Amino acid sequence: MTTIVIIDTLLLLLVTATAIAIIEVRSLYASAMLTSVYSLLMALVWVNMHSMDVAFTEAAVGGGISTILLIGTLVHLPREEKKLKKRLHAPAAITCALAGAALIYGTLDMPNFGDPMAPIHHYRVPEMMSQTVGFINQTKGKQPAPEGFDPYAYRTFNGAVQGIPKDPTDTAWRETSIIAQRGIMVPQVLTPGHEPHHEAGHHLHPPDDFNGHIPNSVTSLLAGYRGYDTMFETTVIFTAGVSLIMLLRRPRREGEAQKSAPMTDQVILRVVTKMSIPFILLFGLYVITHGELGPGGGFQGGVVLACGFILFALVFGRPALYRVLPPRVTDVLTGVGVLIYSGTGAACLFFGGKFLDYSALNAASPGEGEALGMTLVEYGVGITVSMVMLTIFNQLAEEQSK
Amino acid sequence: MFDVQANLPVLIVTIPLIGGILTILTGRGWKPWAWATLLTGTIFYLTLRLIVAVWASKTGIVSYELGNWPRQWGIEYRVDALNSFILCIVAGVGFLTTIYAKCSVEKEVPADRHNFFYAVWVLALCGLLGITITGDAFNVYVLLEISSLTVYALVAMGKDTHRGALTASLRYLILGSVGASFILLGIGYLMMITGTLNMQDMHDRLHSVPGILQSKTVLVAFAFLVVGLGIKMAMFPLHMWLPRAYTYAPSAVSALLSATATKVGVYMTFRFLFTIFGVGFSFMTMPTTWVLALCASAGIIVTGVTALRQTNLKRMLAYSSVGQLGYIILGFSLANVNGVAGSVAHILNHALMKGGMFMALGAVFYRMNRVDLRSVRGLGRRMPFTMAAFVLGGLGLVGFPLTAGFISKWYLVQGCLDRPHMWPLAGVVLVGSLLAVVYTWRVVEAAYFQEPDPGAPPVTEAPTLMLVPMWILIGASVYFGIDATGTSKITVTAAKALLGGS
Amino acid sequence: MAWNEIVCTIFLALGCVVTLTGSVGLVRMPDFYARLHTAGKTDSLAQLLILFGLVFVTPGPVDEIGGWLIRVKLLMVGMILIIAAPTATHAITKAAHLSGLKPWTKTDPGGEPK
Amino acid sequence: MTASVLGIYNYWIYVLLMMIGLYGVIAKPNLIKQAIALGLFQTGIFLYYISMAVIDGGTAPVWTTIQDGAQKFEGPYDNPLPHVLILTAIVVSVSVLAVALALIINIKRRYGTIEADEIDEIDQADRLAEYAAGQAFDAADEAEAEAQPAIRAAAAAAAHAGHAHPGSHV
Repeated sequence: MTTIVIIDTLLLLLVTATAIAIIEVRSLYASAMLTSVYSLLMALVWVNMHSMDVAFTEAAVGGGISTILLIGTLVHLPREEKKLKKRLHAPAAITCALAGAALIYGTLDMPNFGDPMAPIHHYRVPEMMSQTVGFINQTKGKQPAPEGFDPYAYRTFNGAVQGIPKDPTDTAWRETSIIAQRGIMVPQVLTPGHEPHHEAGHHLHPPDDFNGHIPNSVTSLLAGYRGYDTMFETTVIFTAGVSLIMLLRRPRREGEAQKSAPMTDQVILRVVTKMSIPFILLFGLYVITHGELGPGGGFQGGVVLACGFILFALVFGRPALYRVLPPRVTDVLTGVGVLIYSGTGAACLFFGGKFLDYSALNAASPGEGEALGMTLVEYGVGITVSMVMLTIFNQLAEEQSK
Repeated sequence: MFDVQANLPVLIVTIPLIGGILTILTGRGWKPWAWATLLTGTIFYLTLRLIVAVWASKTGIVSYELGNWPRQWGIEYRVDALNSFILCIVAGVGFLTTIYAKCSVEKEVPADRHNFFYAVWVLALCGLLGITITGDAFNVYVLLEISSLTVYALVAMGKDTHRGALTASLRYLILGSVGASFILLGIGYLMMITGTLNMQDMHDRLHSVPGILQSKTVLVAFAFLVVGLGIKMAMFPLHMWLPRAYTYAPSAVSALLSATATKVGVYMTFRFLFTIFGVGFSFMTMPTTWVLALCASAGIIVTGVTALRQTNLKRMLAYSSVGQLGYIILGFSLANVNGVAGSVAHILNHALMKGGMFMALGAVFYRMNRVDLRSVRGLGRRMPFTMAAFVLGGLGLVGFPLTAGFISKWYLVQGCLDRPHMWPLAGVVLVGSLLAVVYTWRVVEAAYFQEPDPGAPPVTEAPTLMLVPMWILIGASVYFGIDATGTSKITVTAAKALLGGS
Repeated sequence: MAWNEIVCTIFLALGCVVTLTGSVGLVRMPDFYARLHTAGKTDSLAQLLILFGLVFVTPGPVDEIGGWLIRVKLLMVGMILIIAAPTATHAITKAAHLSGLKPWTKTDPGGEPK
Repeated sequence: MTASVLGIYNYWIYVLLMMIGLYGVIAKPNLIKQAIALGLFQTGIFLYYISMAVIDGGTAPVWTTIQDGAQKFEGPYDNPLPHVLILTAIVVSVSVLAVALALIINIKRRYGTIEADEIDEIDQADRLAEYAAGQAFDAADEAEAEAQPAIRAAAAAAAHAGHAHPGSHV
């Protein structure tokens, strides 16, 4: 029993209790608030499992935005769900029991929780992580490798450093490597000429690469190896925003004033909001920019930015927000973010690389190109996420003021 | 500039992505439509080039590694005979439906949001094309969500015609999300046990590491993937979302959905069952053939009978779509060359016929404001081209010789007879055709042998902009029925690749 | 145990005790306002104590900018909490008051529907 | 691949969460509840993915900062790949929630209720009205339309109830 498992068990008990309460409680407001609690507990679970980025996203998205959206919707819906005749829905319970039993049956052959020998830890991902790393000092930029460090070596379990065999077909080294032994994701460097598990004709990304620029490997995976997924993830958000505009926006009539009651009598709220909004926005930008170094990135930062604007709209009224950010501007900005992302990808094409091959952006220093591309992409994500979240809130709120 | 030929696969997906976003800026009036037509036309042209490139390549596979990451680590686009064919169908039908959409959308969608509508429309195509082209399991999930979200929104846009569109869309959203989550879960189980996300790599791992294929994890992953995919492709007992969604969506959306969305679902099933798990596991180890063939046969019969009882013609066609999907599922569940080839051919043929028929109904709606059996009375004389297209499409559904439906049904029956003890399924195919005869005849009777309603508005033929794409689709379905050599070559090659190649 | 760890432990323990009293109050108090009263105050204090305790065990040498970066961040989180938590409590209480919730008194125990 | 209960029970909790969500989706007629339950269902899957990434004794996959040019290898690090995938999935789930809420608002406006069973009844009535309209016209045709204005009026009324007027959303 490790600490992680003990804390995990306690947290998951709480989470399960909350989940049952969410389903069973009749008041929809209570249900929405419990959803927020649930998300925050989930964020704790994920911190406990060392998944900082996911925890951050869950706290911002699940605990923050989702709850705001739910409450915003509930304002013009009945407060409680209808009283059900039967407490237990038997067909549903049986279906769930069967599906659950099947899923549990499937877990019986899985590697143990936290088992470093699980295939996922030592098959592809270590290679991914080890492919590229440079010697970078956060403050001073690129540094030469230290004395006696063999960049083409791997570390064995007992800490000894050995060279990778020159014969590409010899993969035995992986058995003794620290990767295979303990599933450790240690950044390593492969020789450009030595490409295990790799067809001929590929050029590897240069060894002087982004893992050094971007210590947060979640970000480097998100924007690098799986950058294409992330582009579409941003598009999903964009689609949601456009769909909401399409479904909820009313045709604007001339001279129709936007009705929204600013909280004029709430002096404390107004003062505190005025004080804190600049900091919230600053924090959002910080999170977007800092995503390469630590937990955070475009999504989390974008959501924080959106929360700043939403707070403004809540306290000072939406007309005030529309004066700062007219709907036309937010509409355009939602698209601009995705365009920055896909435009970066397309720019790589124009510079002679493949789509989203950021290293093509800077011919002199491919690593710098990678870092540049990822930064651009993160900003694109941030813009789209913040503006779409704001648009979604605006659309739901516009409904309510009618 | 860059090399278009080398970057074809990625352009097919990113052009609609970027173009779809720019659609918002195109303003009002005819401009969003023109822009969307231009985009979809470009994509169709590119898919044609891609199909040529695939057939010209030695291996029959065009692979594109996004971001230049080696395919096992990054995301790979992998185009072979099968998915270049499906891409072509999706892009082609998408192009024609976009042309068709102008009149229908002007009538059914408020004018101030046409730019948003076409943006979502093009993004839906982008999602569908992306699913079809990718060789990465998780990428499938992300693009699946794009196509699903856009389709929910498009279906809900029928709300100004009938409020049922809203509930249809929400029901689809909930069922679709559950289905997508099952797919995500299945991918997760597979990733846990194989350690990779690339489909080809997964297949190699499953078949090279001893003990994996027999593990309970893979078994459960398979079951959940089949259920999830079954929801997405509207396999018979999981089809509950489909009839309502098709009935209440705007006419153009119904045409697009019936021709592309479920077809892409079937394609995903091909990829998961044949490419990842392999024929041996999917159809020999697991009782998939029996389960799927049973579902498909039940679907063909039950939906055929249900379609008979519908007065709303769109709903009738929707039920007929579930039945026709039954044929497609029946075909590949046989896991022999004729069956799979029939299945692939029916994907094309059904897309052409059903797309054309939904377009015809859209034209009826455009003129008559409703599409029940009563409203088509006497239309055979008033809207001769529209009704003729509908009837030709109906003949295709029946499987009448000289229509494309005949070809695919021929393959299907052959496939049934090739498998021992499967001949009753050939009977099911024939019974389904008979049912199709009956429900098509009801329309023929109303359109050609009954007098128009006294209260019906005097109408004229539909606008040319609706007739042309409709007739291109129907004409193509007849053409492929008469000259089937080209399609047969493609479908049989694709079937052989699916069955033997991987 | 180094001195900083001892200081940290004391702060953390204090924070936990304060949170616990708040939680007990939340259960024991008779009505909405009193509950929010206990919860709001103790939470703010407890969170501050815990954050302050953590400042002492932050890894990284004292003379380097890296360590101080985290310490300053922790203190800034504390600052935000000082402002945000009471405001939130205030907003909730005011909302309850405006929507007509009467406070509990000994003579009129019907403040909150049980 | 021998698994002990202690080793894999962590996965069971995700199954529990998922099934609580699925139960809510199926059993609750309230649409908001369904949307929330769908979220729970999805978080269950997220939990599974993140559990998959854990390595005994691992830390967050952020490479330790480099000091004085010497790279400090500190590990083991957890597997970052599932984290990346789940970041994507979380964003997808909030998008789905937003679209669902928009639909629910529209449904409330057009149906006046957000309970699935009541909506089904209304839909059923809609369809019956549509069907009756068709039948009534058939009857009217057979018995000569002019002779039976009552049926025609009823059919017209039914058709009117069945079809909301285009563009008449409030």
